[in-house]
Amino acid sequence: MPGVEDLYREIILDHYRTPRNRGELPPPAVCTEGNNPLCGDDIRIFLDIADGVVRDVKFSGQGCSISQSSTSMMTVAIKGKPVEEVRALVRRFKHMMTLSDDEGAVDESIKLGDIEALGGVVKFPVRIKCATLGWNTLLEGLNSSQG
Amino acid sequence: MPGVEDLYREIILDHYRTPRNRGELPPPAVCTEGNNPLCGDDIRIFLDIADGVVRDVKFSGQGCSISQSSTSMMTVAIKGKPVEEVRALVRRFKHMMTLSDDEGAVDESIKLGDIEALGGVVKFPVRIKCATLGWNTLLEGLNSSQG
Amino acid sequence: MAGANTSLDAEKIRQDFPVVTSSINGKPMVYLDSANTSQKPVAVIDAMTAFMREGYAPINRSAYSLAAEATEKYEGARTKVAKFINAKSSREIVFTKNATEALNLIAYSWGRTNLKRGDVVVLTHMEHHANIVPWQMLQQEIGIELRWVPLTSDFQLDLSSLSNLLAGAKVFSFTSMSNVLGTINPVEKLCAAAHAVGALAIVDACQSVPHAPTDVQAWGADFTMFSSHKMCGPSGVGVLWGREALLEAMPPFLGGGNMISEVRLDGFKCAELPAKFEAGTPPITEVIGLGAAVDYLNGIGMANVRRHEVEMSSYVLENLTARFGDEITIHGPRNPELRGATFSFAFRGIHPHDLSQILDQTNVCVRAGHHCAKPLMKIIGANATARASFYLYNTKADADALANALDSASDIF
Amino acid sequence: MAGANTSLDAEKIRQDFPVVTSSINGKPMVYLDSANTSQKPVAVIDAMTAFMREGYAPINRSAYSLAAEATEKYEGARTKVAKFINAKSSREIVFTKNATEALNLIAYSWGRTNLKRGDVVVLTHMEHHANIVPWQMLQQEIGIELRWVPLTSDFQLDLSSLSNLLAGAKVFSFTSMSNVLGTINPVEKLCAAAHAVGALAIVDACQSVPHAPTDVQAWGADFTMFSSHKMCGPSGVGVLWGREALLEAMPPFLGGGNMISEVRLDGFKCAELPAKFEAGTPPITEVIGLGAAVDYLNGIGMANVRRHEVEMSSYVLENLTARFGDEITIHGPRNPELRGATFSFAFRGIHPHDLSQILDQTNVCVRAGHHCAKPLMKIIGANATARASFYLYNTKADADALANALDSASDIF
Ligand SMILES: Cc1ncc(COP(=O)(O)O)c(C=O)c1O
Ligand SMILES: Cc1ncc(COP(=O)(O)O)c(C=O)c1O
Repeated sequence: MPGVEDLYREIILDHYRTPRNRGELPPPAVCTEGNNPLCGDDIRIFLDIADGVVRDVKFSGQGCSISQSSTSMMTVAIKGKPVEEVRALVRRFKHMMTLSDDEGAVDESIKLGDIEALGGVVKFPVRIKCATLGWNTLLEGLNSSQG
Repeated sequence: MPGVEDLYREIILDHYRTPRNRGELPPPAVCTEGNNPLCGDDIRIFLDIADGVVRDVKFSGQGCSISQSSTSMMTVAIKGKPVEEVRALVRRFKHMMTLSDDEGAVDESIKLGDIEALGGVVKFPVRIKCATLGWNTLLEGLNSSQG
Repeated sequence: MAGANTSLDAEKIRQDFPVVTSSINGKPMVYLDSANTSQKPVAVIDAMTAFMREGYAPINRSAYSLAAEATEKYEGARTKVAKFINAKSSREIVFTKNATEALNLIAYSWGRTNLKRGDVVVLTHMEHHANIVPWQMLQQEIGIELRWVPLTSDFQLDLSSLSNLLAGAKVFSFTSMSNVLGTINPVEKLCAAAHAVGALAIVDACQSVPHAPTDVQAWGADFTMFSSHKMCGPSGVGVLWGREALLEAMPPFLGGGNMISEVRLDGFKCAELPAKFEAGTPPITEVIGLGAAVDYLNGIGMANVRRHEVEMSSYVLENLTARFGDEITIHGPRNPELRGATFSFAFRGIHPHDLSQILDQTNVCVRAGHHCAKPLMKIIGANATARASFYLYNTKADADALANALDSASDIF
Repeated sequence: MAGANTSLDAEKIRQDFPVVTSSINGKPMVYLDSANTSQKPVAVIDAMTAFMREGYAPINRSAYSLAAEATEKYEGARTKVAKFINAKSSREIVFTKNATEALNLIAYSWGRTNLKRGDVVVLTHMEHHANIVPWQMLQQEIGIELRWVPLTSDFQLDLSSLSNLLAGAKVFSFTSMSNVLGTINPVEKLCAAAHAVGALAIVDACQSVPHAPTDVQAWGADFTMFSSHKMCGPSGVGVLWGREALLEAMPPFLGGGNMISEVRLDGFKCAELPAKFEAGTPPITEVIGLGAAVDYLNGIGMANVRRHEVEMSSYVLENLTARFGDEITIHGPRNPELRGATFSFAFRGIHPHDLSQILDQTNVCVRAGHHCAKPLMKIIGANATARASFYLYNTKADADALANALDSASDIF
């Protein structure tokens, strides 16, 4: 049995205790809602996209340390980035979570930075859904704001 | 495991090979149909009842040695008997088959005669439905011809 | 420790449950998720294994001895279950795959036949999804109206407006015990209230049959259901009980083998009860395992099980409150006589998922989430709770282990 | 004896099945009822026992390791089953309680949504009640029309008028192999014929998945289903496979826990596949047992199983005919390549029930009755037949025992 220290790295707890980009954005920002049917967690991602760039992002909702910190780190990583780069990052992240990727090749060279700390989640398969909740919701938001 | 000799007594095989009262009766005789959903056997009992007496009875249909011989012996036993006596006999028979009896007390003094040979069926629970098929169908016939 | 002054010897009973006495990484297992699914005693596992090694055969359809004996064991289990809940006859016992199927069977078969647009079905705010979604499906399909009995602030059903809610209702379907709050409902009284307005009384007994004596006739219920896997039996089998006249009048639910007396190209005729509702090959080994579970529970005595759990409740409530005071919020009644030994709680602001993960470090198994009762969660104002549930094999040592593990959770958060 | 020149070593395989090698009253068991339900190898029994003794826990809902590991085992079995039949993805695999539930699920969920009065569903004369009654229930309810593909005199489907029968049809649902006649149907061809008229192709694969390699994609089928208990797995679990797009578009069947993503007082939202169709606590131990059965069968190789059964069929057909000539009537194809090793027969005018009873004296287990195919029985002109069905653990010695027992049956009648 892997120890919780693999899960609750300091950087993760830091983002949990002090979430970045927490809040909401008014319309026309796109709001997408996601939830984890297993634990009842829910999350809302607010995206302000213009000219193919994520100009601003915020999140709200309730969740465990993993889903909250993962989302917090995600917002830091994507803010100001071109949508295509964001998509590549999502693929890279889901690849780290060893989830199959139907939507394109993974660019292993993309740096995850702090997000790397979430790698330990893989040893706790039940928590993978927590870690990916924000990312999947982001993906939905990207799709709907492009369609 | 009980041996088949408990099941296939000579008198039973005799009624199977040479069934008594096999055939049909024209209306106004009452015809009742019964079947054993487990093995696909079916049976028809024809009853000519007048003044509370079973004046004639015949049976037709397909079935195994147990259902055929049991029905054959039954017809012999009830022909010419008052309906009330017939009902008591049915109760006595079903009691021998250790089936619960909801419809009145069993008169243990009633003689079963040849029918006693069917007592061995009890050791083969799956065959009880074969042995009682004709009797249950008779009971339905009695009920429907009484109103 | 437990044992001496409790109603049953939980220390001894534990020894019957291999998972309960197991350890991981040298630390003993503390299984506190029995409201979800219970562990299995050796007697049940052995009954299933013996059947599969020595007597496995089809039931009902074949004349050879192996099959005849399997049939007797299967039907013998039905008789045991009937007696266990004091059903009038074993014809009233239908084996399903779980309690959820039983509730759907009622909604599909009785519901579609007897309910029409605008008809009222009354539920409560503390129902499990299994007693909500089948009715919402009927609502979508035929437009029935759903009404909800609310809760009081002390986690009881608020019966003050029950007669208004029930006015004109066709069905009152409620749980005998909440799987989240632990609240035990006054089943007899609720059945009587349903009958007073001519409504059917359906009791979801999933959380009470495993934990206390059950008498469906004394309840005056019309239907009840429960799952083998919560009462020391195997997974894969549930029980529907219904009054014979009701089951008799209902159309079949699933069609296929075993539930027919005749099939022609132009139509079919149903078999008699209970076969009518048991289409296809049933969970043969599992039903026999459930029979062994009933024997096991009878050997201990359901009244003793209940008494043990009242004692466990007292201990848990006192202990957690004494130790953590306001840091712990228990969502449920305080009086051990009014509740089962199932405790949902919030602790020091730690998310239940994280809590459960950390408790797991010392093998303390508690469930975290919505417990398949999302409407109730919303009403008690939580997205999720942690839940520790105790059964006949749990001791005060388990309660202590829970408290110790909780205390150390703050080391991380 | 068997072994040397057969495709698999049945003598060795027998040793894996405790019931098959058991004896009663000193006489060896001759289990010839596997078309009804198969025996279980030690590997399956042990997998279930080990899980119940060491790892039993709820799946999907809890974060603690015991539950996470149980979930992995359960989902692992799903992946195994998906590969076993070459499904595109394990999301297409739904665990039901048996094949019958799977057929009802299709009729209720897909049928009620997509069929209306007058729509045509085509079946065949050789269907099991499980593939008849659910459609007859829809016929009663919404007035669909049922059409039937008849048989040729050599027990094949008569496809001469298939295009007429299929004209305008919405569904063609047929068995891959008759459980009475042993006839193997040309599944790919029938699926293509269904698709040519835009009808859904539903394959009842209960009798073929246990006995031969299965490739649902090569079949080109839309739905298929089979039961664990006929393929060396435990009772209490069946499998529905459906093309993802179809399952995706269907409304749920049973409502309750696990199949939802959201429940509010005013309605619910479904979970994703396959959870959407798995309401309530599933047969956890049994699914894990099925996974072990798939491993077991893969270890032997389904092509080898098929080859063994072709060899058994040759032997049985030659032997019985040589020995009994006109005294035995076998209802089914004569060509071992066109059939499975399941033989329904009439013998010397002895009623099948009596025959089965007498064979039982030497532990020869054959089924007697209508085999849940009453319309077919009527068509072949029998109320009942005796049926001997062979599986991977049966040897030529079993076939000889059958012949010997038959011969002595006339001593009584
Ligand atoms: C061809 C066929 N279809 C369906 C079934 C039904 O399977 P089950 O009883 O496991 O639901 C069977 C077996 O009885 C069968 O042989
Ligand atoms: C109160 C209640 N009702 C219904 C159910 C559903 O039982 P199952 O999942 O065995 O169908 C449960 C258990 O999950 C429950 O606790």
